[in-house]
Amino acid sequence: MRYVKPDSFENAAQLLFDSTGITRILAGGTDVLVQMKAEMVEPDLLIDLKHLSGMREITHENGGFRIGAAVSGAELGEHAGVNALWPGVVEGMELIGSTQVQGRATMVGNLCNGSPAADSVPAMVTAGAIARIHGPDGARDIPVYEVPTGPGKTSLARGEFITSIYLPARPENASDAYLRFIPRTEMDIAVSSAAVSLELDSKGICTEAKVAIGAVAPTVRLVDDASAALIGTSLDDDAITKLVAAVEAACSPIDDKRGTIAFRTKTAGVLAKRAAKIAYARAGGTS
Amino acid sequence: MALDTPKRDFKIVGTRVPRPDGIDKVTGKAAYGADITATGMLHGRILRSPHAHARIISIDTSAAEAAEGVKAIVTSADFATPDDAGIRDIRDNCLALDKVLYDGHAIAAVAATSKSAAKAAIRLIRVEYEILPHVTDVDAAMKPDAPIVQSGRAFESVPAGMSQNVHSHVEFGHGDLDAGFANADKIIERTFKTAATHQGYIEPQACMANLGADGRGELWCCTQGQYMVRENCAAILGIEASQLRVTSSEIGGGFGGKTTTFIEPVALALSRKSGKPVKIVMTREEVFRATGPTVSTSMDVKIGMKNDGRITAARAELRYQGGAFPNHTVEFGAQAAFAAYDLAAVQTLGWGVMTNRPKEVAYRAPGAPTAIYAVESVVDELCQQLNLDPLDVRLLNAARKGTLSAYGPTFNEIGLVATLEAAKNHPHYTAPLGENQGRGLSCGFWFNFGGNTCVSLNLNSDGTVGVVEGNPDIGGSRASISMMAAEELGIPYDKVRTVIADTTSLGFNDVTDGSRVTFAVGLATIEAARAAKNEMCARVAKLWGIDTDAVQWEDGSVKPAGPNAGEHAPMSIADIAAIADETGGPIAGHHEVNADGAGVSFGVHLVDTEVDPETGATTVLRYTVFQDAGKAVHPDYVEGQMQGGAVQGIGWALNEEYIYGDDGLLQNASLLDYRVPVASDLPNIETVILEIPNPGHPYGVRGVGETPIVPPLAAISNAVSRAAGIRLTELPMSPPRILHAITQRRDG
Amino acid sequence: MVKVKLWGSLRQFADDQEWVDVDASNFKELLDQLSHLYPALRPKIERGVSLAVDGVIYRNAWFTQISDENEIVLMPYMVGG
Amino acid sequence: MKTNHIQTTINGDVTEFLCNADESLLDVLRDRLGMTGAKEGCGTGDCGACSVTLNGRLVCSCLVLGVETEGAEIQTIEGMANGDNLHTLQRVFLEEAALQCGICTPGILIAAKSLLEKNPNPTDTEVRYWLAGNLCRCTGYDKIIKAVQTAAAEMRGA
Repeated sequence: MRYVKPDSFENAAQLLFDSTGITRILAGGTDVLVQMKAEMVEPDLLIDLKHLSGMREITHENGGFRIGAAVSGAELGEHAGVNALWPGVVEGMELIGSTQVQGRATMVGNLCNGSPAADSVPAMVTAGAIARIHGPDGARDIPVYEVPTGPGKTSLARGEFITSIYLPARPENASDAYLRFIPRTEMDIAVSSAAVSLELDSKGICTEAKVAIGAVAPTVRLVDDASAALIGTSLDDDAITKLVAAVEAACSPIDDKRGTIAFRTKTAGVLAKRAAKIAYARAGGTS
Repeated sequence: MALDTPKRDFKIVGTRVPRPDGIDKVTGKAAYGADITATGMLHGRILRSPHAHARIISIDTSAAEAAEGVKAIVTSADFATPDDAGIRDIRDNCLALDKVLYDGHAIAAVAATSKSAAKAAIRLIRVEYEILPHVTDVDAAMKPDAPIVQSGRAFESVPAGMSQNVHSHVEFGHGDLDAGFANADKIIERTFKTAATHQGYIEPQACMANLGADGRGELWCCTQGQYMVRENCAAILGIEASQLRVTSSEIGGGFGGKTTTFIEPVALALSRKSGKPVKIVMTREEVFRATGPTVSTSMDVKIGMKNDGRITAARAELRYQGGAFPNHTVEFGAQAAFAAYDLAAVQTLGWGVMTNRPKEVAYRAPGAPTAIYAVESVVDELCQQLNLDPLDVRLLNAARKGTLSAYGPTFNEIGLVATLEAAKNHPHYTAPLGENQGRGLSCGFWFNFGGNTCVSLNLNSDGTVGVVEGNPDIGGSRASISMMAAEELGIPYDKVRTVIADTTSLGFNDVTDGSRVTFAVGLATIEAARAAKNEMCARVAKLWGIDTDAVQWEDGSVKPAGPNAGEHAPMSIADIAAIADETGGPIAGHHEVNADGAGVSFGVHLVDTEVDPETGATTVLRYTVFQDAGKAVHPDYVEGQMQGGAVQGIGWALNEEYIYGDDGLLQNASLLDYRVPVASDLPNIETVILEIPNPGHPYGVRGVGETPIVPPLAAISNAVSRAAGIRLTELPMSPPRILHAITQRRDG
Repeated sequence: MVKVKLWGSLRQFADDQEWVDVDASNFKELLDQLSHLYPALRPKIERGVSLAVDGVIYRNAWFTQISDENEIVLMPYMVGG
Repeated sequence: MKTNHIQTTINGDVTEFLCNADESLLDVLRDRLGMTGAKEGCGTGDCGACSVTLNGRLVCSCLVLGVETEGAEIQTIEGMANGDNLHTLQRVFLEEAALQCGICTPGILIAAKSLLEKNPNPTDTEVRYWLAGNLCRCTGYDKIIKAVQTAAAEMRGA
């Protein structure tokens, strides 16, 4: 295996494009190194981009934040601005692994690993986060929602990699929340998860809502029917019942060692309900 | 052996002194199994079966042998044939004979100049398999048409006509069951299942072997018993025990899992073949696939009770699978199941079963936690249905002195009633509970034993003392042994240093297991100290020109026994040590014994849980352990055993399990998906030590390590069942299982 | 003569007796006599058994004294974890 | 495989080593530098026994490559005591018997030190969650949590 630290995004793209063997980008390394240890993957080339400009920075941009691809969970969690604007995104990221893993793991690594259970992805999706992609043809922006295409698969083309995530501005009276279910209190992979992002009017009526669920389908899933259930309501019991039904209907999970179809479906609904209530309270709503 | 004085005042025993190995362990200097290296050493790695059950048609090692850096390859053909059937099984588990019996079964091993070369070479070994049908579930394995794991292994107690996977059968009990059940006001009969769990020690097995062509060798390894390793390895390698010196490293947890050998014979064979030292360190995946697990079980329990809570009859049938080889674990489950009860009519049947899973290894009170889980669950349900207080019912039926135990003998003095009363009087028992919360309790029991033990105690010329013992220190035993030596000699604790001998430096010692070390090694240490004291008395008597009877030992000094002995200034150990050369040479004491009289041990656990009715998640809110520990030599480490055992049991109850797919392969061979409790899962574990002296030990010491893992399974299950409003009968009580039960209850 | 109690699954090898009379004054003699009187017990005895004397469990200890004053119960060989 | 030359600072000492690209920092510490205080319990970041700090951040050294540590500042258990003066956490762990077998202890000490540097006055719950990635199978964590709190109180007082 070769380890390379390119001196620019352009060179990194070229290196990636030219590589003939198995290539991996080293972000936090908390997935790649585990896969190497388990002999699931043996890269011929490992490209480390952490040192490149902007990769480890969080910058204010148009009322939102641009988060470099190598910003660790711990660094994100310490950033007051992102915490205030998108607390659900931060809590999704911070749920990944242990304190030790937080010192290394990144949102972009979590996203590109392509796990249906990735904790940072649902809240990025409900936040409308945008991934900036560099490749042989320069940079382009796409919604985070469009990055994962299946377990372990992304829409990135040959030679492409993500350099940052943009979390947009949001109005007053808006917030988000993320919850996942795990058997223990820490250290597990999500069995099911839900992120909810809400915007409220001055009376506490939901004017905009996004609901995403994780670990219950091959990729994170945005549930439009769930959004519709919430919009125009102050999250009354009827709205919550509809939300839960919409979420359950949107689940198509698998039975595996971590959970059953029935359990994943049921808890996804419960988590969406609870996350919606947290997001609503964070947005200033009183029910 | 009588207790010296029932209420003896101790000076050192019972205090909380710092452990002698402490500084090395908080500074990273302590050398564990994988920390040991040798110049010129090779790295060994083991090829393991990807199949649950297959015949090995051929093994082609030619490509691996030709690979860069490869110095030796071994298979089962490199092993000898031990006389002992148990050791032959260990051998066949170390490297498969003609069949692989489970996913992860070792087949061949490589020694190479680097870890990566060894890893690469492993992949070049070509094994041709004939895949055989497999079975991993205990009930399925007992069916007459089940795939046969090994044939011809059944003990004589197994009735004819059963599956050949059934290797053993036991029955215990007494009294008229039919009459007892006929006399009951309420009978509950239920079937329980428990998953296999792993000891989960944080340190994977590791060893470094150096064996010459002349059969002389050295082995360093992390083990619960260096003598056991020597005997197994010598037999498997076909060398003499005297030629193999085994040194135990510091050990990073065992809990029973390091009471056998997995990699040591392989490393020795590789070393012999390559002529170089060979180190093998297991990966965590190997630890899960090929070492350890305890039994998985299927159990039926039926108990009859009068309306006042008196049990009239009790019956249990236990089916334990212990992997691909015979074992005796079900015998202990069957004996322990009803040990806490005074029963007029009781019967326990046990069946030991082979499956295509790794060879079962002892795990803390082997066999007892699962059987007692089933029994204590049914008792709790009877209490619920008859509206009786579960502690009162246990007290009403508690075994006590004179009780004919369910496993045969009549109990002598035992501490169960005192332990139950301590629980009843504790504020935890009456603390209020909230919504979705439940309180559970369970009794626990373990036999304890003593075993073969040698201790040598040497007086140094400056009056300090060295103690040499032969049991790896897994949780602070060097401290407790030094404390007992210092207590007996009347010298300060820090004047004693206890070390653990290699196999050539001291006579045979049984493995560190069965809660035996503080009891048996302590006993031998006290006796060795007494021998040294006798010698010191004799020397001083000679010096003073009086009879040995005319001197006495008091507070670390030899003094005249009375006015008739004459006027002599007392001589301290240091005084006597200083003139040892002149008075006859070095002074030492030693003691060798196969200790008995360990005394059975009871505990009671009390736990509050809260169950989330929407997700099935369980939170352990409060936990209290009550246990009769005999004299607690070092209370910190007694509490530590009680807390650690309780938490292992909590893991067993809630989340830990071996998960096999239909393909017979283990699906969760990692600490990510084999879920041991983490710090944030738990409350503080409160402990109440009852010190009821064990008459079989000079200081009243009783083993404490095994019993604490027994009650948590039922205590948690009873608490969860009460919180969830429905009886759970399968472990682990993972959230999907609990939510499923709650949903079923709601749907009627 | 001492009376020794056999656990349930051993009784089939001793004419279905729960209590067996044996002429023995210690553990070793007891094992020898049991093997002699009931050869079908021998395999289990050879694999290892314990002996409870008045409730105290002995794992090996051939010279443990026993008499008709004692309660003597045969038990499986103890192991631990 | 090409060997890489790396220069780091470990426990304040400039340290150079050679390593292959696929070697973890844990492998480098243990096999190349003879610093065996960090333990390998899993190699996959699930047990925390290999905890060190990398540029002030708590990490599992099994999830860091040796080649990534060029120019980095690393702290390991070997650097925790100052000569023969134990760190408060080390001393209190001994005084309060917060270890049994001791294999998890170096990782837990490093993690606890990292916690107290960030949060000198944590709640029990905060200590438990911070240490959730450090598995201990012997103690049930009780005495570990209490020892961290005792040390924290002492360090706040000092």
